[in-house]
Amino acid sequence: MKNHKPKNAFRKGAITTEFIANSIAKHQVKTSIGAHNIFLGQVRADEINAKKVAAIDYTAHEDMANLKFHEIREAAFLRFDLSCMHIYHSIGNVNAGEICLFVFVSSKRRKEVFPAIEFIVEEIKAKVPIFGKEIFNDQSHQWKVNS
Amino acid sequence: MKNHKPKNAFRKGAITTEFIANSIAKHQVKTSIGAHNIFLGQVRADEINAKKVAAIDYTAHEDMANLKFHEIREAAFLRFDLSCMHIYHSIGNVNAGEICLFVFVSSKRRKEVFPAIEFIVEEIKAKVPIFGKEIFNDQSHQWKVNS
Amino acid sequence: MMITIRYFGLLTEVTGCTSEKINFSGTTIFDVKEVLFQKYKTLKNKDFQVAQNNELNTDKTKITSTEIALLPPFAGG
Amino acid sequence: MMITIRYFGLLTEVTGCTSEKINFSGTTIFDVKEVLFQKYKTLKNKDFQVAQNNELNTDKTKITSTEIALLPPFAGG
Repeated sequence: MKNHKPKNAFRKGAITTEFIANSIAKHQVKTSIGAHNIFLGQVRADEINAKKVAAIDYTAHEDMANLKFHEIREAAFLRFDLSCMHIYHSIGNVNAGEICLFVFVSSKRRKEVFPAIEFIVEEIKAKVPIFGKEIFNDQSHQWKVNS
Repeated sequence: MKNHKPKNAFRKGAITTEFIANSIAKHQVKTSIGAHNIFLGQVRADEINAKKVAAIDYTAHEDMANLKFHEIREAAFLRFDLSCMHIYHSIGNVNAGEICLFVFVSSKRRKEVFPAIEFIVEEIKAKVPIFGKEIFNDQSHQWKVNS
Repeated sequence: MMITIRYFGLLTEVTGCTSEKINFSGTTIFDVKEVLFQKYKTLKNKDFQVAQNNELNTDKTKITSTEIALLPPFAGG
Repeated sequence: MMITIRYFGLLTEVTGCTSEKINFSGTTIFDVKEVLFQKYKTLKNKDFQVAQNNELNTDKTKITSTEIALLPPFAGG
């Protein structure tokens, strides 16, 4: 179902596997859907100068971020023949191994979902004002920059 | 974790959202993973000559299919820098709205997972001997052909 | 020699069985198909591939297995 | 006029705050940046973009909002 109302994409803390399972289950009544594609961003325990990332503390310019999420959603619906699209991003603390980004697209046909998911993820990385403080296991930190 | 032993990719009946959630959860201890991509095939209630598809009954040349799944997995590990890869396909009855294919790839970096998931799904469609009997709501049927 | 022919998908409706043993004296996949086309007149109109040892074969492929599979178009996913 | 400047991410460590009001008499984003560079000497070495009304601006953009946001490199996902 297309949803063109701006909404709040932020979820406090990690995105749980139960939340993801629930989102998938909700789409099983939509029997015109033939293909789903899901992207999950997971916090890596990167080692930087012998210190390990234990968590990322996410902050954002939330109003601007939600507007950008909305614009990305609209652009994706224009470019691709999608039945549904959902974007969720964590705000606050997410531990290494936990999920911080959940992008979910659905379409009648599989050919649409592959370019759509990549487009959305790349747009999020480039255009949404979200900031990540990488907290090391010794409680020191550095600021994450997307590559 | 690379797993180069052939295994049985078939699951009796629909793939449940609980099974998917569990698979994701198992990867949260692997803290070198930064990106997951999941493809789900869902049975569509297509209308054909005024009759609606109620379910697909999947059969397969199972030995050959598992060998082909194994070859696809090996080829994907060679082509893309993946941490993990899992493929599950239903055998037997799957109702409209239920999930019949679950492909799950994980990597340190997102750039690897997008082409990998598309490659694997297209290879499955083209090379794995699986057959689908589309059962209509009046119990008549026709044989599905991939497009 | 006796070889087992396995049928899948819609081909099971053409032959009325999922497998059968036939007495076979040829050497290639082409020869097997000729035998089966004799037995099942409508099989010739069906789109299918032939596999042995879990690999697809061409008409010229030599028979090396005692089990041959007839595979209609794939429909996975 | 009084405008509110919001800081995000590592910029909050440069300024020691997440937002502040400043008395501002210029007209463009460039003018705002000049004021802030005067106040925070190390800000000039930082990589950031400026937004107002939830859109990114260039140095030449006229100030039309009473709230300006300084955004360091994005790290979503």
